Amino acid sequence: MRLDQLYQEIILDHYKHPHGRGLRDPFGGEAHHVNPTCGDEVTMRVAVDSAGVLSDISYDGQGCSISQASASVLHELLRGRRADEAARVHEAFAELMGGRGAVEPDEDLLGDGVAFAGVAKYPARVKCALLPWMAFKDAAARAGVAVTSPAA
Amino acid sequence: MRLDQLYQEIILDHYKHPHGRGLRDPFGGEAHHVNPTCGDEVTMRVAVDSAGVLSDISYDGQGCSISQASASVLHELLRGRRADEAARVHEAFAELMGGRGAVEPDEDLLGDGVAFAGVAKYPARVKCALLPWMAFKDAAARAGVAVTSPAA
Amino acid sequence: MSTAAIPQGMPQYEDKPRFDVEKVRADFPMLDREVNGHRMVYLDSGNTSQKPRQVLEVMQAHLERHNGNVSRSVHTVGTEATEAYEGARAKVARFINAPSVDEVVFSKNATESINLVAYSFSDRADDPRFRIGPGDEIVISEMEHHSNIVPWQLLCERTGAKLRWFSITDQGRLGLDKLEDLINERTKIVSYALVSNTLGTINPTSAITTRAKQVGALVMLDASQAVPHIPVDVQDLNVDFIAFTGHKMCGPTGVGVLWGRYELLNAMPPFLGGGSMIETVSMSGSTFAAPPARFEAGTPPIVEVVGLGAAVDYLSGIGMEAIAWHEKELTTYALDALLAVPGLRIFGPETPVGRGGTLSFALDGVHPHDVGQVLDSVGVEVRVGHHCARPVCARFGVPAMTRASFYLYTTTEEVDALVRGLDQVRKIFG
Amino acid sequence: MSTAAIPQGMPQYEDKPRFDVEKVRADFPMLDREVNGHRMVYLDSGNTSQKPRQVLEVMQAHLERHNGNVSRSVHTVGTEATEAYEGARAKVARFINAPSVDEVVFSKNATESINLVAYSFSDRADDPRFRIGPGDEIVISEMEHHSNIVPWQLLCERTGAKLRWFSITDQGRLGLDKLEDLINERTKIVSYALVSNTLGTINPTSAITTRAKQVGALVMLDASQAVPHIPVDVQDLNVDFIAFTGHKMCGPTGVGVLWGRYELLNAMPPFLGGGSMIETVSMSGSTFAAPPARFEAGTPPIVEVVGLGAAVDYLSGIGMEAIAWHEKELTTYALDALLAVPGLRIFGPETPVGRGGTLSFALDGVHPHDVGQVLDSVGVEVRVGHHCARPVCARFGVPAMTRASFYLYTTTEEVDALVRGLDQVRKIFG
Ligand SMILES: Cc1ncc(COP(=O)(O)O)c(C=O)c1O
Ligand SMILES: Cc1ncc(COP(=O)(O)O)c(C=O)c1O
Repeated sequence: MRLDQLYQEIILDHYKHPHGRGLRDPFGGEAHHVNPTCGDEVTMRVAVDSAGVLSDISYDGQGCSISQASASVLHELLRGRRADEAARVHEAFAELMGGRGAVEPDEDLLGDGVAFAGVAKYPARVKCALLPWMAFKDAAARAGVAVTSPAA
Repeated sequence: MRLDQLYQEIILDHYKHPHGRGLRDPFGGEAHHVNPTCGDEVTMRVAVDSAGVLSDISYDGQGCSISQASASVLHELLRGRRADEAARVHEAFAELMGGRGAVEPDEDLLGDGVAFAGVAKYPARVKCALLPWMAFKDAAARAGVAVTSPAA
Repeated sequence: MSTAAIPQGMPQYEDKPRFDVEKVRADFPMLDREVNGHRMVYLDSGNTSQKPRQVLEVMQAHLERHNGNVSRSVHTVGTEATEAYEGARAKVARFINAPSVDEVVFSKNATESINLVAYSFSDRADDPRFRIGPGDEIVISEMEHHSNIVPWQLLCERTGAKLRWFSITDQGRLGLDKLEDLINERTKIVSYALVSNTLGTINPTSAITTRAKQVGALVMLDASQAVPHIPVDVQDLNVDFIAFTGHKMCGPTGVGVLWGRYELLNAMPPFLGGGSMIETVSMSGSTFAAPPARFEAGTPPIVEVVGLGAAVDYLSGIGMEAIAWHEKELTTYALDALLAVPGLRIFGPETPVGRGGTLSFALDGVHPHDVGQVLDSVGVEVRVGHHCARPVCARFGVPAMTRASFYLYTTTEEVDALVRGLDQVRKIFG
Repeated sequence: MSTAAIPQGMPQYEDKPRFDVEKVRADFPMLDREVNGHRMVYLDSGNTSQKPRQVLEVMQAHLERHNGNVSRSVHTVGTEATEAYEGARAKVARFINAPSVDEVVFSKNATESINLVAYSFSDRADDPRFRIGPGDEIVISEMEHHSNIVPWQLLCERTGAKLRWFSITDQGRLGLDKLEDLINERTKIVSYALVSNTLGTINPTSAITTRAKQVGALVMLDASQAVPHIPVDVQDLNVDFIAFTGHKMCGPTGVGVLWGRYELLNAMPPFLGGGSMIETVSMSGSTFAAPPARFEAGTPPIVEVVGLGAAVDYLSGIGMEAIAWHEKELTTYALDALLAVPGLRIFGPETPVGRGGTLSFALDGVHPHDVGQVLDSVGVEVRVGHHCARPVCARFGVPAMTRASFYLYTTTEEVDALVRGLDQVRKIFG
């Protein structure tokens, strides 16, 4: 059963015990994204300090294990990073998701994000995994920092 | 070749030498009908005298041999008849045309119209044969006489 | 119709028409396939149905032997194609007991059929029944599919009319208590689902049509989930329009139906303009053909209509009464089985009366996406999401639902497989 | 690509890509059939084309093995169906060299594609390019198919805009002499056929697009008779929209294409409302998905799109350059042969340059219906009537025409059969 490739322990952990969940103040930019095919939603807030560091990333939403775990992992990976570093991680994650399972994930860069390698083989679920990341990108832009990565 | 069932000598004769063609005055009612699939057109005029006799039926139009011959035959058959007699002929002709070749035509009633028996086997051409008859019905109604027959 | 043994544990209504499900299943090539190493259990017929061999063969034969364009040629091939196309119209008309074949309009899907009616309303309409503006009202329900919501929202935006909604009771039935207020002298049209695609509810018609006639409003039924599953007789229903779609009733995609009372269709302006819907075209203006041609602009879905005709033959051969009864028995069985699953909540009627074989549910704290994914891993194909009916989800306070939907080829063993799959889900996400 | 011997009497352009017509014919099951006891000579491909085995097989396999609804399920069957559907979109995009797959919108036929664009214009449009009212102008041509006339007439009726027309020269070419007057600052859109369905003319584009860009007007091409027959590259053409239809290019009925520049599609309001075209729906209002989904309301023609993808593969495998050259040679041969028939008059260019393999003609005083009927009796299938282009007939002073139209599977022997058939016609009606 390929199912445990998708539902890796790490993903289920993040889903059941999300990190940094809840919307917090202050923030520089906020974005709300919806997955129109399933109705999943996420709101992302990004706070940037004067040194260009993402001092907080807070979020809320409702959705499946993949989208919720992905938001939790994003929070873990990007909070406290400089925007340009965050962009590199963002890009690597988006590349992994678009790779249909053929991309070898970089554990140093992606941390728990490597657990999503299996998701890339489920086209219908890639959108779930990317939902928080796309919302984050918009929120960051609204907070005044650019996190560019190829759109999914 | 079934073709000569369709293009009976009588039909080709009426087509090449139409009877009573041309629009004439006076008339009590006029109707213009179009076959939207092929663009054939016919204009029919009906004059009714005080005794309820169709004193003139005049027509003009452009179209294929079947529609033009049919107008000529109609003129021959119905001019000078009383409206109720015309209705019987009209009905018999419409029945023949809707019969897919299974209706035995009544020569006494239909005269040269029996030549159209073969047309009934060509669904695409039935409309051509009926075009003048439908226009006639409308024109007669506008002239104040009812010529009812089942619509094709 | 063959009679099969009535499964143990089911009420023994021996007078009900029945058929042999296994024999029916043998007609559907797709039902043989595997999914993730398991025999596929297809419980997504509400989304799209599988197609029997009989339909595929008719379509194949048409394309290999009679392929031509319709109503434009005098040649043999064109005449044959036209006869096949118009023959299918007659079959569909008979299937829904339409008084005239000319009341059957072919569209691309139910969605287009509903839009066609919505676009007939405007402030410029000649016929007062289709003239609409500020102060006028349109009534739909909270349990509609998006295809019976958005066309009316767009119409209201274009014209300033107001959209009003039937509510849903906690049991998943249409809220009729405010009927007199909801449908009133300002109402131009009432449009709602005969059978809900999420809750499975079979909605009442006579109270609504009676009230609508009282105030001079038109009534349209979205029969997309009805025509495939229960006998539908438009004369009996006494409504003005119904819409349905080929791919949910054993037919192909690409074809839908709008049935309308002839007199109304005849009062409607053209919608899509183009070939075959005209009477005459000139540079100074055009005139239009009578219905149904007026609403069938361009080359229609010829082989799809022919396929739909074959689907109607297939369904009639088995008998709609028998199909409805089969689904009723299955639903009884499935409601019993699902309600016994710990933490499972059914959205819609929990009794197998006044409902069809479409069961939406929630499982504890597990998101439907995850439910569907685990079920798929054991070959059980259900739909998850908002089912194109977000207002229903909002009504029941959930972002999404899991839905199992049955058809004539569904078996009690497949319901068992669903229940076993749900155990798996609870193991992983428990 | 195999090279066949170049028939005697034809110019020996050896560098041109060629294919073996007999091998191609073997792919088309319909071409084996008889009509009235004669081997069928199908000269009505401009009306609808025949379908190769390769397309039928892909459709059959899809329905038997991957039939599910698209973009709504996480299950395996739904995912496979979605991949097949979106894969076909990518094929179509590549076939017309679209910069992005998201510029390819699937409709039910070319007619719907054109209506979709026409309905994007209104007096309420947000984007000024689609805002239209009295004083504004739309330019089409006298040689348009009704499907590229009536949508614009209806738009003008709705909005008070004015419809203007390119004329046709005596040689059957577009009259470009008044270009500057015809396309001016009041022009919102210019829409015309890239290839005429009656005259066969291949119309010029660069003078027109240049002028349209000067005045800020949009340009749409009705490419229904172009995409099946000649290489079409939307970037090369430098237009804003093109419309075409599946059934004329070896694909099934029930599917059409609208290609548009993404930025324009994105500026367009929704047309048909319903499932799958939304972002979110609530009782207070809805928001809409990005193109192409915004314009694909309801269940799309899934297996039809998959079939169109297979058709594009088939045509690409043979090569559009080779197909265009084959038809050019045939047209040369047919023009020579037809112009030698006593009393025959060609409508449209009499030279095989700047024209495709569609030949309309009149025979003496014989009505086209009668010409078509006699030809059918010897198995030759041509179209007769106004060909959904009454203004062209009016322009040339005839109520109807007879049309022979060729495709990749047409042979010189079939042209000979046509000419022999015309002798018969003259015998009966001489
Ligand atoms: C030039 C042209 N435009 C538009 C159409 C309409 O195509 P469809 O009937 O598939 O919508 C046709 C063919 O009928 C055509 O030849
Ligand atoms: C109740 C209901 N209405 C309308 C539709 C729309 O049908 P289609 O997508 O074929 O247009 C559906 C199915 O999707 C439905 O279930």
